[in-house]
Amino acid sequence: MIGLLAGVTSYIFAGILSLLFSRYRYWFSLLGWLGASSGLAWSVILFRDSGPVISSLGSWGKLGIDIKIDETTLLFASLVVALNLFTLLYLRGRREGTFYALYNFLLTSVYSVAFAHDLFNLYVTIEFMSLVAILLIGYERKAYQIYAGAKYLLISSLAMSLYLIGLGLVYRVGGYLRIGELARSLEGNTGFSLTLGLGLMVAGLAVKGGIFLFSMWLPDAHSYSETVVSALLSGMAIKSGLIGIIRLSELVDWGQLLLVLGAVTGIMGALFALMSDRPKKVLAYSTISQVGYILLGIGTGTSAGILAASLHLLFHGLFKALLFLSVGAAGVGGKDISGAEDLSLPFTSKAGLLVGSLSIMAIPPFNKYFSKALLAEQVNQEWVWLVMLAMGLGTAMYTLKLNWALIVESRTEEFSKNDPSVGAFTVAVALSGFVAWVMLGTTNTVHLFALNHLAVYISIPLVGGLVLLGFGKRFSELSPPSFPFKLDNAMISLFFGFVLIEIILLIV
Amino acid sequence: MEMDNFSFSVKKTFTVIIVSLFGGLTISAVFLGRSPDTARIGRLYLERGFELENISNTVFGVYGMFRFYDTLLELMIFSTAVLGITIFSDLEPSTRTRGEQMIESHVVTASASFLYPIMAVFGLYLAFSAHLGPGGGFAAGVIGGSGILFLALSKGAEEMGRRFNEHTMKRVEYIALVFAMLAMVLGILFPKLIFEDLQGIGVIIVVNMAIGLKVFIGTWAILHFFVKHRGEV
Amino acid sequence: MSNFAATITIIIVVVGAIGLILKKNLLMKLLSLSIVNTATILFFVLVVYRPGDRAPIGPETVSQYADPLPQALVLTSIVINFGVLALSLLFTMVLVKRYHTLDLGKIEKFVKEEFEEEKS
Amino acid sequence: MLILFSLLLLGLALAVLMQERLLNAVILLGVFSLLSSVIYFLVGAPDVAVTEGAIGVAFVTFIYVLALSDQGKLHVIAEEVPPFLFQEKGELQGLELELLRGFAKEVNLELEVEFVASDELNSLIGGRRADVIAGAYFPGYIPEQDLNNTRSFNKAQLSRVVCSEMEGRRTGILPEVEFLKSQKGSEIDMEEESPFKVGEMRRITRHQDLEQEELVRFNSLDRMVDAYNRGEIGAFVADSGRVSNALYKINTPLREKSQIVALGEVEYGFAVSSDESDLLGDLDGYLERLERSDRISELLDKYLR
Repeated sequence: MIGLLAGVTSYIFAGILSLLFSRYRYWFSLLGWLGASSGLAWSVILFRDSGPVISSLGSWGKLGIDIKIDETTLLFASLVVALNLFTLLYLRGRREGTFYALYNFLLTSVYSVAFAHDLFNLYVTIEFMSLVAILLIGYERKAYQIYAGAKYLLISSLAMSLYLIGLGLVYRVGGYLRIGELARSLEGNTGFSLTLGLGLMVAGLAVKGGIFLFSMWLPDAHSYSETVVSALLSGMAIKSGLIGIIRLSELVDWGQLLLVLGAVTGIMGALFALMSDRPKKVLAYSTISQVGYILLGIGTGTSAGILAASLHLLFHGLFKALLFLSVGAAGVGGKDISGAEDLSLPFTSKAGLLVGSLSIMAIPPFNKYFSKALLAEQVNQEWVWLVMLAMGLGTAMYTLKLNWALIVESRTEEFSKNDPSVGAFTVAVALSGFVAWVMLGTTNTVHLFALNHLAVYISIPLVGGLVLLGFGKRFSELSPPSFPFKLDNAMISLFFGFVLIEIILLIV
Repeated sequence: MEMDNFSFSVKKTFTVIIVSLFGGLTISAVFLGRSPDTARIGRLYLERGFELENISNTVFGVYGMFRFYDTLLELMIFSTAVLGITIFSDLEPSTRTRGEQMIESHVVTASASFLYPIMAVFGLYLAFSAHLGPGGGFAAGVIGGSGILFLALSKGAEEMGRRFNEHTMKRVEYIALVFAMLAMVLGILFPKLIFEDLQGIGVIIVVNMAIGLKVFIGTWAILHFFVKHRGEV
Repeated sequence: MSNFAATITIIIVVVGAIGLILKKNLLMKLLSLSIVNTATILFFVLVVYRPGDRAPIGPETVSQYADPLPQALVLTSIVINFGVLALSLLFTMVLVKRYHTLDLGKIEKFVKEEFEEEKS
Repeated sequence: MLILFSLLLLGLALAVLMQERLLNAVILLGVFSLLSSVIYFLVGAPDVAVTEGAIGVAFVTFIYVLALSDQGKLHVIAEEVPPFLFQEKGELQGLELELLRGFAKEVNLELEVEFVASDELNSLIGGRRADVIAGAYFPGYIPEQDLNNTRSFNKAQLSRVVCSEMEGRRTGILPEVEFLKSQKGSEIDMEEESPFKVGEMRRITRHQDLEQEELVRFNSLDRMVDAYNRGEIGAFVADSGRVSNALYKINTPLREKSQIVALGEVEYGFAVSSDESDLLGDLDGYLERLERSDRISELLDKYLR
């Protein structure tokens, strides 16, 4: 309880104060970070002492709002705090008081999503997140940003209406909103009303969470907005939808649903990323692709699978934000990489890109290796293995394509253009793998470092590179279709996705 | 023309089919689901709510006490919307010439200047009595803020801008928000002390007033923006 | 009976959603969204309503009263929807100021052109 | 009772979506919210009813209405071309102004004229920015499919102004005329005296002349005349309305050396955005009535002769 309150109040105060006294905006934000990280530290200590905790806000017992502290909460909250620190360093006092206010409000909402364990509280926090995100997307007032923001606004509002309808149905059957109580009340209930209600809620969360068919707003919004905002949105804001899905999975056994969704999301995202030729677009599609892994993790249904998903959630946030910031610090986010000889990047950006790419390709001992290997252990269906292999291959291909253009072909700028915050972030991301190693303990990691594992994970990028050498020209001629990403079609595909969800839930 | 080869009629049919499927599924869920009359949180709220002597409106008890955290986040959402509006408020107003007065009719002017104090009083009443009957800080703020619109109708937008200095209003608004937030923190940390030992009532009224004030100013800011940029769409 | 009323609100949601997708005018889209949101909120209250429920005000026997929880939640979502509406109207205004049209197809075309122009 | 109200609500939702005019739709949406507020009262939710009433009915409707509040106007955008539509001493004047003013009065709209450069016309029509394009407009000039042209109210000569001393220099051209040049293949032989149909455009007969020359495009008449005065171009092509306008601005010695050659026939009319078919019908009907009552020739006499 203290952990949540410390974070939320310090972020809100930081936001309001930076509006009122905009001269000290940067210091208020630093104080906000300090408050949130002490809140996180408090929660970590609590978790170490007594394991997962569920407590009611305001000690109202059954009547209040529940919050939960478990691995997912802590990993996500640490992502928020980490990204807060590095984006703050990256900003270094640039931007106005209003920007810092919105920035802190975004952090407030995402931080409180981490703790939410009540279906309606989840709705409110996620809506809060998306409203702030929309303002941040359109902050520079470029017309394409405004359009991307408006698209996100309309689709997400529609989606949250679906969530609310689903919530109504679930509440009527279950009678509670607190997830713990509701899970007990719904035990053994497999009625149609419940299935459909939960399906509606998942559809609503999927729109926020970057799942293919649902989140067609994502590529535009994440690639058109300014760099810090892209990093924050891709890194942590879309994760709040996924946190929602993790929480919902306490209520019901999803069966194959999330696996199917994860497979489709992962493969389609990678395919579109491969076809794109602007770094920020590639990274935005890559976010969709990486969400696939998280869904696969949740879809396994085991607690270790959910831990793997949460770990991936953290690591993806870190390396994706690093990639966005590296590209953005060099100012090449919107450039076409087919003419990369004309671009020039500072050394820190190249190092950041390299570390981020090694992470995203899951090369040991970089961070994603641990979450992916942990996930692979939990998967026991062969087709999921194949899907993961294909996703790994796709990831390796678009990453190598990006790296070839931005690291090898481009020029290196003189020393003065280096961005120290990107450098620091690079080091942190590089080290986060070792943190995971320590955290997971020796029993797991000995197993993970078996020779056959290593061979698989190192050979995937090699094969990807070879395929790229062979067919690279073919891919660069393609470009992702703009058709499914238009506002109307994105909304149709949302409903289509919902009907698909229901069919999978009812039949499989 | 940009529809690729997906013509509009195909899109129309597809949309109608897909959305109707969604509707059909949901409707059948409405009919197939059973609502258990026992073991609902709602009953607990009613029982516990009626135990509290000061609060006869249980709905207020739910959003004003038990789930005040949600209400605070809701307030933050409203603040965000207002902040968004104020960020964009320096958009240049329309280049075309328009009449200064929105409506010149004397009847409207007279009735507006008559209605405005009534709405203000009604808003205050709602803020004071939310724990007893329907109302609450939020509706109160919006009604008071709409009263401002009537003031604008009767006195003109210029006068409205002069009477409510933007800078001061912003400060008051955020101070009210900070106040509501402090109340939340206190309410969550020491609920028994505030709501039961201190009889809660004073705190509740003050919190409602703070929310009402915040929403009132937010409403004013939004209306001011839209009056300034009226006819833009 | 409340089931029938809830059904009708779902039909309204469907109608609004179809309007939201098929209307080309951005402002008509916003109006459709308002319809969807209002109907959703109404659904949330109606789906737990039992005929004869009274307003949960005033201490008497518990069983006669309507469930206060959905009502309290709905208050929150009304405000959220209002925030969404204000922001979307604001964004529409900015787009109209820039492109002088409410037609979404045209806006999408202009946006794409402008983006390509700026980034090349 | 509940079901009755719900059905009414459904009907209102359909009615909102079927409205053509946005303002009506907004007001119906307010009624929709009001009705849902009544339903909240019926099902024992007065708190929600009050909030919905305050926000949904009052506030939201206010905002929409404010955003839309200039719906009762007829926005005309035009290039400033005397004597068709121009500004003198801060007052609007011209032939088209009288036409449009009469029309606006008839359909009960307030007339609002905005002068823009001719190359901006395209981007401003449609949506709610502008309803009508005017200002010595050739029907069909803007090659957008979503523009509808009204019937014409006058026909005119397309002429070339040539300075006899500057043979061989390039020819200035306006975007309007450039459009006509691109209409090759559909030319009408002037020898064959087909009956003159209103609303139909006569093409340039000898547009091949234009094909062979080196053309320079100017976005405004003033700039073209300046270039002519400075000798950068040796000739220019424009419609007779603009030519007579240009003759005032050509330097006196140059004017005496200039001669006017007729090239073909064009017509003047208005254009209306294609999503406003009602407006097109009204405007066409109005022009037709004027023509029948000979009012139009009075106006032409007053302004053009």
